[in-house]
Amino acid sequence: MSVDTIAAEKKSLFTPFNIIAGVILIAGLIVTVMRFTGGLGAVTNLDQNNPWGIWIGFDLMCGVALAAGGYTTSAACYVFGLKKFHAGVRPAILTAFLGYALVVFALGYDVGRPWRLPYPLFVQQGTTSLLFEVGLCVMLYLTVLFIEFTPALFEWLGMKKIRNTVVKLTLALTIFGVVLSTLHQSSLGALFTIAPSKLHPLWYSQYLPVFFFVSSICAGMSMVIFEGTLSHKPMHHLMDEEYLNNHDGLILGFGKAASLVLFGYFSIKVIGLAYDNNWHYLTTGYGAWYLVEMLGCVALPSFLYAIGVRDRNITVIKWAAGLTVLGIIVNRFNISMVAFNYHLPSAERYFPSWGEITISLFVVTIGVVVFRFISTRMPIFYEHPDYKGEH
Amino acid sequence: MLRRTFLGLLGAAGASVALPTSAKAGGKSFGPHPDTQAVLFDATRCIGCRKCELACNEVNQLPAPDKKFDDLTVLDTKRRTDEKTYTVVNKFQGKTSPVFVKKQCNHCLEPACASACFVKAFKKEPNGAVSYDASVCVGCRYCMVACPFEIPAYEYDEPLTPRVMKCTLCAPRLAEGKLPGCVERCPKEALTFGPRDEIIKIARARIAAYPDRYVDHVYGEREMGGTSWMYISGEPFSEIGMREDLGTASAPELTAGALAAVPIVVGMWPVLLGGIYAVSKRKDKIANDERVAAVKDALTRAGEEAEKKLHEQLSKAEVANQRRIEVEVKKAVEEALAPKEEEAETGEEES
Amino acid sequence: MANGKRMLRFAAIMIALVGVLGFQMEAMGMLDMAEKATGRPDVIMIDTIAKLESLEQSAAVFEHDAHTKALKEQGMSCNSCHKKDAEGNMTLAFNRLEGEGQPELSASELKDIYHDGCISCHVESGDKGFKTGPMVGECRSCHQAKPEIVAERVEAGMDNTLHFIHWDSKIIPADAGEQTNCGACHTVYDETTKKAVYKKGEEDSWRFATVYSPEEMASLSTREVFHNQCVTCHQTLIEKKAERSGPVDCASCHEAKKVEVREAENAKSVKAMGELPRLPRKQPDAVLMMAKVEGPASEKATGMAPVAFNHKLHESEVDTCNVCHVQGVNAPMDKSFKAMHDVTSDMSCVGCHAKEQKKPECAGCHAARPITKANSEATCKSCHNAAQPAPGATKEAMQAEAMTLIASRPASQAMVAINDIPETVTIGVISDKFEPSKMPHRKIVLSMAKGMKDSPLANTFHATPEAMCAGCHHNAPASVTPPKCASCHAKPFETEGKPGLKAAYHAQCMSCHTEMKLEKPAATNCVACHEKKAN
Amino acid sequence: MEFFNLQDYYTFTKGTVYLIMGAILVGVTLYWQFLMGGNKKDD
Repeated sequence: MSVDTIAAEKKSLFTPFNIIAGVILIAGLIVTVMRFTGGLGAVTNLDQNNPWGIWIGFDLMCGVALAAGGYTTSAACYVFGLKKFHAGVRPAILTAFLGYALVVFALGYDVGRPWRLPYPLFVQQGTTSLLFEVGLCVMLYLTVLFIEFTPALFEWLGMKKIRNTVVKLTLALTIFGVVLSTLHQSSLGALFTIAPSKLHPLWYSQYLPVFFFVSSICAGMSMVIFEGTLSHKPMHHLMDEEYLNNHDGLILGFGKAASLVLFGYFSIKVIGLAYDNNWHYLTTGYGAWYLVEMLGCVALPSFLYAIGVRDRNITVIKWAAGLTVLGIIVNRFNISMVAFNYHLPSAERYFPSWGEITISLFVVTIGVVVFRFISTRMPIFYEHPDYKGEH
Repeated sequence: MLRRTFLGLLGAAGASVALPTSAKAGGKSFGPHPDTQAVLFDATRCIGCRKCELACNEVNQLPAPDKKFDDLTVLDTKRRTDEKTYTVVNKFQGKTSPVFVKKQCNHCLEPACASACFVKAFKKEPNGAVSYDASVCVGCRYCMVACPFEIPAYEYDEPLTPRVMKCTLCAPRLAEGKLPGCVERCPKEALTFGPRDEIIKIARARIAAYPDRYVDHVYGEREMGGTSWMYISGEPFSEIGMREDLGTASAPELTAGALAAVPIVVGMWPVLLGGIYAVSKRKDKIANDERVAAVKDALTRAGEEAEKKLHEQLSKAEVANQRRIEVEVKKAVEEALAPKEEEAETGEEES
Repeated sequence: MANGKRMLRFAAIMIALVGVLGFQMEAMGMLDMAEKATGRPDVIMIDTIAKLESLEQSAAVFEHDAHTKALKEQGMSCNSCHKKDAEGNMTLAFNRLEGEGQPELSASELKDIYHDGCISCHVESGDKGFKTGPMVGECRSCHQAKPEIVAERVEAGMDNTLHFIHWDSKIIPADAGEQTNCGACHTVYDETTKKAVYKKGEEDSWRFATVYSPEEMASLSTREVFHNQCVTCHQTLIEKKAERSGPVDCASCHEAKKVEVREAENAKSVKAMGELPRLPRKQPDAVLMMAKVEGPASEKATGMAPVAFNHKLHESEVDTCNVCHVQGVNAPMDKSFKAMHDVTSDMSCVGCHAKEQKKPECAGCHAARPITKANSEATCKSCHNAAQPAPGATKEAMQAEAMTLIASRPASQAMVAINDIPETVTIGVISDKFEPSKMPHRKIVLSMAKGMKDSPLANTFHATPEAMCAGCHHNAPASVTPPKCASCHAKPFETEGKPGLKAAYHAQCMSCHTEMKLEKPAATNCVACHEKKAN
Repeated sequence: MEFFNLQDYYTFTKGTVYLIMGAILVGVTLYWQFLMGGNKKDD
């Protein structure tokens, strides 16, 4: 997708990006029809023992973790007063907003009666459920993100007055955002604390909520770096000087922070291991896989980040970011699928079907398309000329 | 956990073993409702005739199965409950002869499904049944993730109105004063129905009367906080497809820690973050003030120095040099000010 | 930097690959491997120096039978490893003499004995072109932390038949001036002569009396005593090329399968003989067993009536004397209540009888009886029915009295007159979905009677004709016309222990069939007993 | 109010706590304004 989009639109609709996106969208629509006529059974490999598949494991778990860039960036900029992150805030907020919107969109496929998704909030509150907590926070946070994003929208639409009112709320919104994110990021992990008998002991811990929260910070920062890299080429012409000038500084800053937080994450994972005395599992097959996750996807990127920051080597940092993102996906997959139901014989284990993979790709593609749509039109990578240097 | 350790833990609970279980929170304890009914399944009595499955199917008007209920070859494969079957009987090879175990919702005292449900679709009724309300169910299937006994089943083939299906303890029949369908139909009273505390006493009495026929453990008395469907068996429970590593902590206890942290985050995060904001803001302000002061200072110092120099020069030099000196001084002042001003420029910010 | 980039890319691809593979393998259940060591009876874990110092290496795994076999194949004998003492007896320790008068060896000396002895032999047989064992430097081949092969032995024992083979053997010479050869094994250490001597009539198991001095006994384990005695003697006989000899390999005594085969063969030859001759130790035929009186003995005999015990019968019913004489035959019996009545013990009267009741022909009725019934008051009199002997009665007189009582016990099962046994009983009171069941009542009774034929235990304890009826018609006065089941059993779950009528019927038939191992009709085959009602 | 199981008890207490949490979020915003809105000169 390294094609200059505006030029492409003018030239032809059949750019490679558009073709691939088009195919995925059409396939997604077909599966959508199947899902809402034949039920989950028709398109998924879910069964009575494996109620949650990649629509939860990837779309929800990974989606939410990877959209953590929103709160980490805005907190760094507005709460911790690190001004060099300012240029990164809008892309991060937009990604987070789209990420959460798509999580909710994907849930529409996964839950049985999507129109009842507001029920837990408005009809009957199951307050002891961690899923209630997640649902409440995701809904509130989606609202917060939307409001945080509206300045770009209003600038685009030229609604100055309301834009300025919203900008005044920035600090409050940021703090709300961090509170809500802390809660639902950790609660996603805590979802599994109810099933100690089903989740492999290497992954089960009473610390699961803390693990999820801390790893979401790494995920958020790495995602900002990773996605900045991805959007750099196709969006380059849209990026203003401030963004470009600060971009390397932002990468270095987040790289340093991510390295440290990953180190902390690794440490608390080891503590979790010791707390439940699960060392002996390390020599089993699951243990090997756990070590791959811990060493390859936590320790290694932490170290790579450190090297990148020390040498001011942006390439290494970007690789480390990619690896961290992969690591978070691996971790969420492990908890929701690989290590879940570990006690069942292999024939009863879950493996995603094509229908599920299609919908997951479909959701991601929608995200990319909408991001492109918005970022090519609204002041995301650049400051609106009317509000230049106003920060 | 090893069975032995597990039983050891049970033993450690001491005198309370024989009493009905009670979950605890913050010094308060909650026993089951006095009206809680229970069923005891005696694996030594079950002959695997599947009459309970038949009765369940009829009573709940469930769809007819692929193979008839008198076809006992079904027992050769291990089954679990599904959306068309609230109860199944499985066959296991015991030490000498086959052992049959009936599986259905255990109607936990502290149901994991109820704890997990975010619309309160599940409820532990006073009569012991764990009821399900399809009219609010969203279909998230978290109950299925949470259930340690792998009971709730989902109508995966329903596109728009899927329900979670599980044994109801025949609550409607109980209301009419009848026995649950399976209990009534069992030809050998392998299922015994009664108030939960009575049922525990019965189970203990049977084990005491025939100590070498039974394993000395009432499964479900304490597992996951206790259940309303309990089991006694002649084979170790782990050999007959029942997990002995579930522990005695109930589902609400398992998530209590995570839930308790939530309000603390809400209470303290704004304080903490607001504090950090205020500190960073203040630091910025101080840094700014210092910068301004430094600029001022530099300005005056440069001015003074220049003046001093001027005087020295004046006293020494001739008048002819005076013009050149003035130019030099001016340059020095400019040099001293230039970088500071640049910094100060970027120091301002929006709020 | 280009290199670094390539390396990073490679690493990323590898991790992704490993990830996908891991997921896949995990999903296919390939990551869980089962590890289980195999068991052999001849595995000896050599850890001799563990007594002297802490082990540097794990104990060495040694397969004794494998070595015996290899030595034979290579034309060598036991002497290659086991030295002979001054008397020409083979010692059991490896390559050294042990015991009195032998020097205490240090740990390093012991280590050298094993290392030199084993490795030099391995080298030699290797040189001769045989398959051989580990050499110098292959430490882990012997010293395995997690051995692949572990010891798995059954307890070896001398049962009555095996005992008979020994005392009946002409190869073991008779004792001086005696018909019997008991003295060959059953010597007792005599303090005065400091020698092991034979005392007729005082033979006992080596567990309780041996040829060794008390000091030596203290240093020997039971295992060592038995191996010293049995294996050495067998080996001597083999060397003397005797007609018959016992085994010297591990498996013959300690491998479950071999022992089973031997026991089956022995049982066959006993059957051919008719019955096993009694031990020639002058055991009483009958004993009058008195209840133990706690506290100071009163002048007049009081308490529970004595039991007439048929010693002769029990001799043939048990494997060894030690089954009852748990402290050895020379020691006085433990006469406490528990020792005789503990239902969970195989060595008590009640426990052993309860074990007999687990036979299929008994279990049909007896398995349904709760454990508390075994010692209930009503059952006391079935054993404790002898008259108190006169004070000062001689042992012989008491034995004679016991004999008389035993002789008066029934020799066959008491039976109700055949015409009083209803031929069929039709059960149809609760007939609902099925037709009434026509139960072949007389056939059942007769087949039960057949199962207890020739059982002295059954004959003695089922003393009245109605006793057998109580197997099904329980909890009611014994009578030829017992009350109907429905007079007690009605609705389910009203009283625990009293099932509803339907469950009572089903449980009575099905449980009995299960316990008696009657395959047909299957419990789930409803129509085998009652036809389905046509709707 | 009497509870017969921990589940019902928690449902009740958590419900109350959730309401309080909402109040806290609103309250802290207002209090922040009050705290920061004093005489600007002496900070």
